[in-house]
Amino acid sequence: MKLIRKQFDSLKPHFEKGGKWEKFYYAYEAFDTFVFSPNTVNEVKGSQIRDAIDLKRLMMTVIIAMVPCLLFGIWNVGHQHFLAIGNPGAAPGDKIWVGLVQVVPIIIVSYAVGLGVEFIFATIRRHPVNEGYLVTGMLIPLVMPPDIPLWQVALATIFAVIIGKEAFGGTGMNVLNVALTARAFLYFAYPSDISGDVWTYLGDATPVAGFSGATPLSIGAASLTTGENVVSSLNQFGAGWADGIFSFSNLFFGAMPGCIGETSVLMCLIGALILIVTGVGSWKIIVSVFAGTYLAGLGMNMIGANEFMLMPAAYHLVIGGLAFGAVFMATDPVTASQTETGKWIYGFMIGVLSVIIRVFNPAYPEGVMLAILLMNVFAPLIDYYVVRANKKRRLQRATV
Amino acid sequence: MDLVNLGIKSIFVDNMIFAYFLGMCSYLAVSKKVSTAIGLGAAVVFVLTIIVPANWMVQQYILKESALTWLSPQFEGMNLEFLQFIMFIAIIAAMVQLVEMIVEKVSPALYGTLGIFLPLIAVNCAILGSALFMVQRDYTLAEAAVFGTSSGIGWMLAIVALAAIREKLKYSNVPSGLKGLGLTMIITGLMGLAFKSFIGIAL
Amino acid sequence: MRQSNTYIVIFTLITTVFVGGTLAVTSILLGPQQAKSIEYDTKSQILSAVMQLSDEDDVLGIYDKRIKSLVVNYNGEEVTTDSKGQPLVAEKVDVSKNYKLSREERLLPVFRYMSESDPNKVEAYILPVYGNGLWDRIWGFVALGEQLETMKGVSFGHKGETPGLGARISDDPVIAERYQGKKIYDDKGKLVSVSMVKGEKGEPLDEHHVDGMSGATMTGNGVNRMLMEYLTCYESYFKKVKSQRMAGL
Amino acid sequence: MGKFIRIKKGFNINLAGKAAPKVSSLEHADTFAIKPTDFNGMYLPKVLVKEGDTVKAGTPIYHDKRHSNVVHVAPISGEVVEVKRGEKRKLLEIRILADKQVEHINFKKYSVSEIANLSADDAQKAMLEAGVWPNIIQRPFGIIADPASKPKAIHISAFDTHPLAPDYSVIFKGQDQYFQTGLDVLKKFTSGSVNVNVHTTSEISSVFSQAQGVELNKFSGPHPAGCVGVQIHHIDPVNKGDVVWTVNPFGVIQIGKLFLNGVHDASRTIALVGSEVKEPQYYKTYTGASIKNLIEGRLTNDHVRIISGNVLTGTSVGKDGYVGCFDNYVTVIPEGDYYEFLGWIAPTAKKVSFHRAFGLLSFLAPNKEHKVDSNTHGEPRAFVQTGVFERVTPMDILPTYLLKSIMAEDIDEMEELGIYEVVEEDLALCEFVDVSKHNVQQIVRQGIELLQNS
Amino acid sequence: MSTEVAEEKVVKKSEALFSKRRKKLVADPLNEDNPITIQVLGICSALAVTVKMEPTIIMALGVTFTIVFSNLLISLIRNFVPNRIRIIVQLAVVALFVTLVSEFLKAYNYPMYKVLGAFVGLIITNCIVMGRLEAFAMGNKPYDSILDGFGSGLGYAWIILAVSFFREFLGSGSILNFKVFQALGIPYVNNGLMVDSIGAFMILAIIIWVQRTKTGYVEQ
Repeated sequence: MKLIRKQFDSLKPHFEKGGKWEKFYYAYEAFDTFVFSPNTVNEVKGSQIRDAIDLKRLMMTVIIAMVPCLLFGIWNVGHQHFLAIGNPGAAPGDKIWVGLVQVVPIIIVSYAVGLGVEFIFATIRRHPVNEGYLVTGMLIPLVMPPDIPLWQVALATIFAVIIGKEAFGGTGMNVLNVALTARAFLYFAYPSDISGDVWTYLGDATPVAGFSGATPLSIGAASLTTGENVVSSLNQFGAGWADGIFSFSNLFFGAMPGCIGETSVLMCLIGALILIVTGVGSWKIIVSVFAGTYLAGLGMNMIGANEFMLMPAAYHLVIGGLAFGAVFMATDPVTASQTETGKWIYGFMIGVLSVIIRVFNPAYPEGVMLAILLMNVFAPLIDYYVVRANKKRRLQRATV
Repeated sequence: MDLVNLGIKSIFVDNMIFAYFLGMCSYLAVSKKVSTAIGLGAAVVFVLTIIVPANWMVQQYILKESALTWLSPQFEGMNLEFLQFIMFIAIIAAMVQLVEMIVEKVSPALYGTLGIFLPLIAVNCAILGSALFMVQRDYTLAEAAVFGTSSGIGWMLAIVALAAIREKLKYSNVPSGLKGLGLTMIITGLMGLAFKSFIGIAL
Repeated sequence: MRQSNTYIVIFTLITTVFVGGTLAVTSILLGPQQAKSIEYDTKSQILSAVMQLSDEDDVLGIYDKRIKSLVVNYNGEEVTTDSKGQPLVAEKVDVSKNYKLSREERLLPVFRYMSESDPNKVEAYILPVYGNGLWDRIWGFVALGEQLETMKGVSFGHKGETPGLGARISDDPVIAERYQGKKIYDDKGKLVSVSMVKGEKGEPLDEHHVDGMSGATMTGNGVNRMLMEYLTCYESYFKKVKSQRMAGL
Repeated sequence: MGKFIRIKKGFNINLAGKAAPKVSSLEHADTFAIKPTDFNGMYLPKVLVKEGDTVKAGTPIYHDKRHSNVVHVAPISGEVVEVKRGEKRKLLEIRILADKQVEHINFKKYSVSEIANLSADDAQKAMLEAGVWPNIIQRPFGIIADPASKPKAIHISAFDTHPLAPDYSVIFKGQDQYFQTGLDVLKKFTSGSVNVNVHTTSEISSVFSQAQGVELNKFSGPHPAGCVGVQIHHIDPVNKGDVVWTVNPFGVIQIGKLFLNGVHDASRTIALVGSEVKEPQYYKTYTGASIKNLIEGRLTNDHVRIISGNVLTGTSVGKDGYVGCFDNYVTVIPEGDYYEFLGWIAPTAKKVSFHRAFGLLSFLAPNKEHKVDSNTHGEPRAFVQTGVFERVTPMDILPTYLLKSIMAEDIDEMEELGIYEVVEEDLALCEFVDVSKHNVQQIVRQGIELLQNS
Repeated sequence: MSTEVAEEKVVKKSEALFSKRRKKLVADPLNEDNPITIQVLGICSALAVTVKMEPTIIMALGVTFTIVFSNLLISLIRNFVPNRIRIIVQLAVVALFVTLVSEFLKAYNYPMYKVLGAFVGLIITNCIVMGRLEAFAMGNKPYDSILDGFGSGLGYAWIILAVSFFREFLGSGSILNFKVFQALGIPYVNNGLMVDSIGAFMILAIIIWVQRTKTGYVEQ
């Protein structure tokens, strides 16, 4: 350890003011503080001790909460691959291998490109490299289809980091969730690679007879035209090559096609547990998203104008990326509502809007992503009114 | 039901700002504080509600081909559509003036909040744009009224949300070249991205 | 002086007269040219269903030579005057307005594309179609062969379909090509139209289906609905033409 | 009848090195110092003595140019040895070489009945003259009360919830009579109530519980329940235009002593606490005692940070410094100027944290006493609102918004968000828990100064 | 009053047709005082029509025509316009020229007329036009007003042309409808976002970013 420290110490003067690499100080700082917690002490006046937490550790906690989703996702990509080519009995090792081959490059591209942009901006704009990207860099791969072209991942990352974050002044300032911005970018820029039958990685193999790359959401949306009962369509789906793939229990467990990290509600709930226990993610938001979704689902049942509306409300909770969005996207402290009252409204509206978009907007069955983006836009307004209520209370108190 | 649908469509889907970029000048200039944004937004809703149906009348009974037959059958086939722009803009300007005067008389309180924004509105492209779209899309009078109001609401929603975001961003360290207009553009673009969730919604 | 009411009124009057006069004169002078432009536009759209037009082509000339138009109603009868007794011109019929009416009330233009060698022989029937895509309205022209069985060509237009997905119906010439030669009646003589399937396989399909557009199923459905609806509207006319032809033989 | 208020939000930082309830007397210190920097909002202190002058306890040393009637006096008798100035000739401290025996200036003594009949003006005059006035701190702003102001209430927090805070029943033992007299005098200044706020969870010292003629309010819950700002917020909040006074118990007692004994009595009991102190306990000395004298031979090692006051709001004074005039204790913690390999990720139960983020296990053993050093544990970053500020601020105030409005220098917004209700100590916990490592207390003071100067 | 006029005449005589001041009238709006990126005017139409370059060129010409001639006309009658109704007179003059543009377009380029739709009419409310009339033409001589209008028009034109260039190039892979990538044989996937309105905001924001960083203009 001391040896490494010495290396850093000997390099440090070059990066400090007047050093030959002065420009790159913040790049150096990022590496240094990554390896060693800095030796800075508190100022003479004010708090003399500080909580042991820092942004890095906070972000690390979120990443750890995502690990179950990631691991499951890697296995699932392989599993879906073998299901689709008619070899469901393939060895777990093979499945994981296929998954790794598909997923790891996406993660590498996401981190390499994203951090690259961060370092360039840190150097040009002379501000510290922020840890925020640690989480974003992991979220981006998890919301991508398994066979997304890598250049698109790179492009989306660049767009999201520059336009979605750096333009606002960096971590903590952005208005829209950066990972969702990346996904929305792809969704609108290259729609053919992120919608339709892209959720199963096939590679060069020919799919088994009867294979369909549909997702539960597309089945739901299709029911609008076919008028078939959604639940029975879901239960019948996959007959012959993947029996019961969309049964309720499997929808919950998550061994089905979808974005790399978002298929399994179970894994998302484990993540949610980690976030809630550690207090890093707001339980209010998670709970209110689920509540909003469920209640909106019930409301739809009551209207019941078509088959998709009649789908039992509980299904809304397990199909699509709702759980993943609720746990990892909606809780992003920067873009969520920042007042405690606001969080309830914010989460609830995400849930309601998700269901509305799913049911009423045949073009975008994946309503969660757009619902969160939309509420990101309105979160400052919610906060504005919550803050105003606080001000009003103060003012009224004065006049009483 | 069709009217409700049209209303929702005009507020969210065919949003004046995100889909047609109309009324951008005042949208960019008057979105620094939520309170003023609400004032301007309300004024736009108010004026649009009056002006779109008013222009509908003008279009229907004066400008359209053979529109003047209600005066005398000899006007059959007469087409005054080349006067459309000038008539519309004149009506908008006159109406705004009138509204200003009436509001000042009837409700000084309302005038206090809306008054300063009303003159701004005559040159707000969202107003003229709505009038022209109304003609292009061949709305009925009821549709025109709904369209006017909900276009205004959509515009108001956009400017108020933007103002809240900009208030929040007061504290951030934005690259200097992007300060103000540039960043507002980016925010508007990203807001448009989020608003896309409504595109295609049909009730 | 400049602020007095009389002055303002006079100034306003002069301005109004000047502006109105200028505009009126322009409008009258440009009127014929405008009418011609609109005519050119409509006619080239109609022709594009059966032929590739280039800028050099004398659209109006070709049109005059090759197209004979008429208007029919839902029952397949030719209509020559509108509700007010004015003579009807097929090119002036507003399809979008008629779309709002019930099928039975619609005026349905037919543009007959005559053979170059025999001006009395119909080579294709060009029919306007209109409907809703995923986002907004879509429209186009469908050309049927002289037997009114197969599609000779289509041309579509759209207002707001997703670029790269649904927008391909007008941007991507491949889509229109797919319709060529497809049959609209099944073996039993029932009108089944031609439908676009879900998903893009890149494989040839049977004679009633065309390959879909990846990621644009909803637009495809819109096109399918539009074709089916309008072919149904014209079905009586088809029957009539066929029976006349039989009788003629 | 007083109120009972239950505080739920907050956090008790459980540190090692609590003082044992043992009071020793200290060998007489060489020097004492009085520091204008202990007072907020000091405009320009004007020194009234020269180096070499001899002073008695109660001799005026300096006053603020803007408030020349509020004099600050010597706590003990002796010779002025140094008038220390810093950058831009800012007056830092005035050191007095103390006599072995403290000589007092004799002010007028009052009997209990005289006090009862004393007018507010006369009482004020006596207090100003004897230099006990600076004990009265006014809200908003947390500055020395303007003698011309009329407070709507007076608040006295009779307990301290800061980490390692001394037990008031030890340090104010036997001062019942003076405390009561102090209250009687203070009551003259307000038409509103005088509130004495006590904590329910520890045994209330009779000094406070027997107080007569005041509102006795009871509080329960974690820190910052003991901060007087929090208490005011729950009893009778400060609105724009309001003025309230706060006095700490030492100040009340000093006022009482002035009227009963006719002297400026700066003798007090202070505690030496913290993980680096061999035997944390209480010592008898005077206001402004030198640190050197206090710590000599009582620390376990040399690499320490010596804080006058507590670890949240105190000032690092160094070995050559002096105890601040409002501080009842000195805390000694390890200096944290070390690098730690992968310190941001390594799991640890040793570091204390309000959070339970990955690897921070201190929450598992809430009763364990922690040894905490002065390391920042991270680098300053942009504000990320994790909602944690709200969880340690038991007031109907939105700390993050308030802080941001201060940073944006938006005065209207600050007023509306409640800047009048807070001083640094009320939001000190925010500074502690902040993941972005902002200097919250500095920001608060900036805001207050902005407001004062506007 | 009369002396002022006399003075003006003297200045006029000594001033060259393209004096430095007059060149500045044209050159300033191109960059340092650009109507779109610096003065934040005329954004509406700058964004709406820029999907392809062709309609953008038409729009740019239309706006430039309108500014130049309305500037000229208003400048000619500036001494006769009653102050109370000057805004409405300005609007009428603008509307006149916009209608002319629209009528001509309808007659000679009908497909473009359809593409631009309502946006031709919206030139009336393009704040650049009104802004120049109010700020310049009302107080300056005809020739200067023409130059000023021309400069503003060009400043507007190059920005929207730049926006449309990127939008068409990235969104449709073509320049002026010429399929560049196809011609070069490079496989290119069109970026749908660029065809969408969102692309316009982004491109304009980036142009503003680059342009303001270069000119060093910072908005307060």
